Amino acid sequence: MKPEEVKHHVKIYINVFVALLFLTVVTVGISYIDIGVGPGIALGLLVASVKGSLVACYFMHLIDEKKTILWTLFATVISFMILIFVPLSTMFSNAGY
Amino acid sequence: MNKLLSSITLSFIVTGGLIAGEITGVVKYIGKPPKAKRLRMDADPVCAASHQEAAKAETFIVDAKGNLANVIVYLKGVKYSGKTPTQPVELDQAGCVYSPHVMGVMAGQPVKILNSDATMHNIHGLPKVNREFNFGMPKTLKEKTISFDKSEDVFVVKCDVHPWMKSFTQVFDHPYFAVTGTDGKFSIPNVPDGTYEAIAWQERFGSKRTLSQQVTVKGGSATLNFNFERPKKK
Amino acid sequence: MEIPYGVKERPDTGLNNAKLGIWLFLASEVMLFGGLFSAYIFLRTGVDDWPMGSKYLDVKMATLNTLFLITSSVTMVMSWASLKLNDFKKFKLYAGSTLLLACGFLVIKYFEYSSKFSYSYYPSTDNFLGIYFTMTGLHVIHVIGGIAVIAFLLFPGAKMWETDPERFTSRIEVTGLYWHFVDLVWIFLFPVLYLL
Amino acid sequence: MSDNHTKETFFTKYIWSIDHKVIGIQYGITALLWLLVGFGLMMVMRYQLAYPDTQIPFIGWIFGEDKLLLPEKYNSLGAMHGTIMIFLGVVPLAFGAFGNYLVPLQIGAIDMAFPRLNAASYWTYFLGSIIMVVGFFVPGGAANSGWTSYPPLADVATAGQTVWLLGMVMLITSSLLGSVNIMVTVIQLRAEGMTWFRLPIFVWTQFITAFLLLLAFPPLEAAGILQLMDRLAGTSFFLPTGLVVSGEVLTNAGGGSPLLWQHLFWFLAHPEVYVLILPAFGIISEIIANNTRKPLSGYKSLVYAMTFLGFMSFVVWAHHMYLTGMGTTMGAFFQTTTMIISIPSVVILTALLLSLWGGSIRFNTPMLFALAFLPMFGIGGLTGLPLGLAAADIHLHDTYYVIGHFHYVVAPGTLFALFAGVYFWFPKVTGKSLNESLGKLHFYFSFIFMNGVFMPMFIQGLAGVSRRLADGGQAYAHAADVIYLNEIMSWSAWLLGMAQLFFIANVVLTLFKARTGEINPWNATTIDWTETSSPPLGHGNFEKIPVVYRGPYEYSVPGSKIDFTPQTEKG
Repeated sequence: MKPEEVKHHVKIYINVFVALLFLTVVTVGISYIDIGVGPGIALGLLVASVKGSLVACYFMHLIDEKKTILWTLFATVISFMILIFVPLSTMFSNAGY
Repeated sequence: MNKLLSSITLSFIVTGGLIAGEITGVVKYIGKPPKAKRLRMDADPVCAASHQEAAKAETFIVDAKGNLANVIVYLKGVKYSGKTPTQPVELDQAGCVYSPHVMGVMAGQPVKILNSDATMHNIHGLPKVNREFNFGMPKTLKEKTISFDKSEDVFVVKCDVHPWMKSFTQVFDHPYFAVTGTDGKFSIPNVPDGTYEAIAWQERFGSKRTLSQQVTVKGGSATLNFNFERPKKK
Repeated sequence: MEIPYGVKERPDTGLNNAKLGIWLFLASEVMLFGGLFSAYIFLRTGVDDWPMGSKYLDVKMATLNTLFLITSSVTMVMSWASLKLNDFKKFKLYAGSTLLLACGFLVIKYFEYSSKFSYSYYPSTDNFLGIYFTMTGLHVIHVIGGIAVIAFLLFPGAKMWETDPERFTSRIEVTGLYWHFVDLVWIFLFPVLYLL
Repeated sequence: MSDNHTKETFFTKYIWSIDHKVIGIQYGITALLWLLVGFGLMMVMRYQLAYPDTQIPFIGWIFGEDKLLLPEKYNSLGAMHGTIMIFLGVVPLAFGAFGNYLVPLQIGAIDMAFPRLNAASYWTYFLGSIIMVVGFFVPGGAANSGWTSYPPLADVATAGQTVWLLGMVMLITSSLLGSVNIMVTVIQLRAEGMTWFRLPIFVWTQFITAFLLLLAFPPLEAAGILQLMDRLAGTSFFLPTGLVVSGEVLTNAGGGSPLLWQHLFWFLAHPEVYVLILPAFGIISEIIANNTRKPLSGYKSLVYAMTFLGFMSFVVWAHHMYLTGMGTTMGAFFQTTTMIISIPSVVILTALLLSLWGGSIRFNTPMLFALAFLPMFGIGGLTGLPLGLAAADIHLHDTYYVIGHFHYVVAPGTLFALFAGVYFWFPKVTGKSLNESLGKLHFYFSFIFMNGVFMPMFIQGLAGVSRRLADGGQAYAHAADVIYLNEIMSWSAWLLGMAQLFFIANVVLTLFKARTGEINPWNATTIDWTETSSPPLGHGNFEKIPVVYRGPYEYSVPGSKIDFTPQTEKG
């Protein structure tokens, strides 16, 4: 990486940092507004996901990462989703347990 | 209470156990006794076959005259520095019931657990102070000896194979206890002279509704009777 | 014999061993915390009366901690950028502040935990507190691990900058990836436990 | 590495070594010893099953004065047999030993990508295995809630369970380190010309196995942490409200779910099945290609089928849980996925079977084991189908049928493959070939008695005899007709034990022989056979890093003078 590129990156880092600070305030703010539990959770997770993506894409450089790593993470995300949602769906599919 | 204790200790030291007496008495139940429930042992053919007549639950054994069996009568808060008997107490599993149904044992005294049945039992004691024990006794394992380290109020000893099998054990740090027979009678021998608090415990009444009385042993004997009454309905 | 591609990138994958290794490790970490998040959701949907986090927890302290971790993440990536720009002094400054912020996180966490205990809120109190202590506890262990590594690289390990600057930069980059992941976990833990 | 300049002592060379070959051998020896221990536990259990509640001969004194294997001890042995066999025996042997030793050699690398991490992985495994057996010496004995450790039973079990969980956390950590290492090694350190589709099938299986371990093991670690919290910190993650234990309602806060454990556990434990079987496929593929002297049929289908198998293994786990009241929708989903996953298994088996067609087969010991693997794994796989269908599973769940099914996959299946591998690569590791006659005796007796142990289990299971009964079903009337099989199975098991003496004798006797110095005794094509047999320990496997010019199984190439063309041969 050339020094100019690094300097460009540094600018991005600062911007991302500001965005993260702002979103943190937003997350806390949302929790004080009463919009019901369901929407509250959805919105809260949405904001957290945006924050998480910012960290992953820019601080961890995923946005221009090699495809070996992207594929690995893709597989990981899929198994993560299975791990989260399949046990849950077994619970909803049986009434009374 | 402290005073009482010290006086007991004092009297014990003074008398040195030389003057010892016996506390005897009867425990009765006043009121109409509940009907004993039948035990269903069909789950294990060996158990069912070992009883000619249907076995009945032993939670409340009272005869026509109101004599109440399986009551533990003991002296509370007695200091004892004599020997612990080495003679083991026996707890038999025969016909898929425990005999005795209720027993007292001294801490450190061996408890011999017998299996007289041709089936497997799993004896599971649930003490809180002493260490819990839980082991299987296949029909080929005829006896096993255990002991308890500390004194403890009544706890359940049960069988994990046969859910109806239940018995009660209390561990003492002194030998002044007895369990009433089917005639309701008990006797606590070798009690040094002095005044004591005596407790009577019965399974149905539980640890929260024990009876308690003062008893004075003087000149070698004392009588002590307890009457359990049917609790009034609220 | 040197094991190839320790620092230099393999041409066809464009990666060096350390970076690929840490990403695979992080993939397993995703699944580790994934298991706990799955447990959290499973337990929460399984009961009718799941308490709101704010019933037990102090949102102010946690917000402060979020700021600490986000800032530490920025300083971490800045320290790596400083190495890339050949500015070792700035690296020390940034990595040092990462370390301080991480320790600050732990101090606040300590106060948080002890205030819970002072109210007799223990893991055994209910499943919310149970999962709270388990998840944050595991996260704290990760923070401590990160502190140990950063402290090593900042003090005794920093000598490598003189002998093998490329390898040192790679080490900082890899540590940074781990540290951002710790931050990322917190970004999700914070709303899930405290706010929702 | 700079270590080469420092003087090597016995310790740095053989004990704290960071050379993948030494670590592979360490894994191998440790795992084989654990297999022997696990097998020993089973032989004692089989005595209790054949002759319930009689005194154990010879070693009865271990079990106390009465020399009886009491039910609670039987439970301990059962749980530990499963744990030791799977987590301390088969996986470390298949993945730790074979993977470590062979993967760098077969891809033409000088070592694993992270040698120190590799050593750490072995020693974590070693420590974890020691912790596991420490359980036998805590009050109440070793873990006795089955190798699956289902709560709430496991939550309220004796202290041995805590030790089990601690051991498990160590073993999982070790596996994770190992799998990261293997994956990076395969991705990064392939020799020049060793493209993905020139990799030997064995390397592919190790790579996919590593991937499964990497993603499936952490949720179990999470579950293990939760169960540790339940047991040590008094939480109730797996304890429902109002749970009655020993006649008393638990005072825990409650609100937890035992099903949560089952989900997290089987999320690992189903992929774990493929962790057990994939390396076996790899070993078998190598041996079959080599001993039929012809290329494997369907190399690419094998690779795709194995990859697909790996991915599918993440969405079939709840077929272990049909009886938990999961609901028909999810039941149907998991039945479907389970049927789908049998397709790649069949593809793999068919490809291997077709590879035999038209080959000039050499019936040496490794090949015999490999050939036996095919029908044995076939039986194991096919008997799994009824278990994958909820309707049939209701009858067969937790019977000896299940035991028979998964043992056919793992014991005559994977273990035969591992034995085949030991016979096949022994000359590579030591420079000495194992005796063929002893090897064949070992094979034939093992083959007969393996089936003697496990075939009757299907019969008992179909008759409804439950697993985990300390008296082998004596107390149940419905078992009366099939209970005589217990004795047959037990004698088979003990004779199977005796048959392993051929193997032990063979290894010991061969180790005393002089080296043959043969570099490539099997005339194999893969690059692990190109350099000296028994490569010198320490870094550096090759005098010159090999360059690969062709695929891994170029046997009997038309027009070639000899019937094998090594991967390194230009052309």
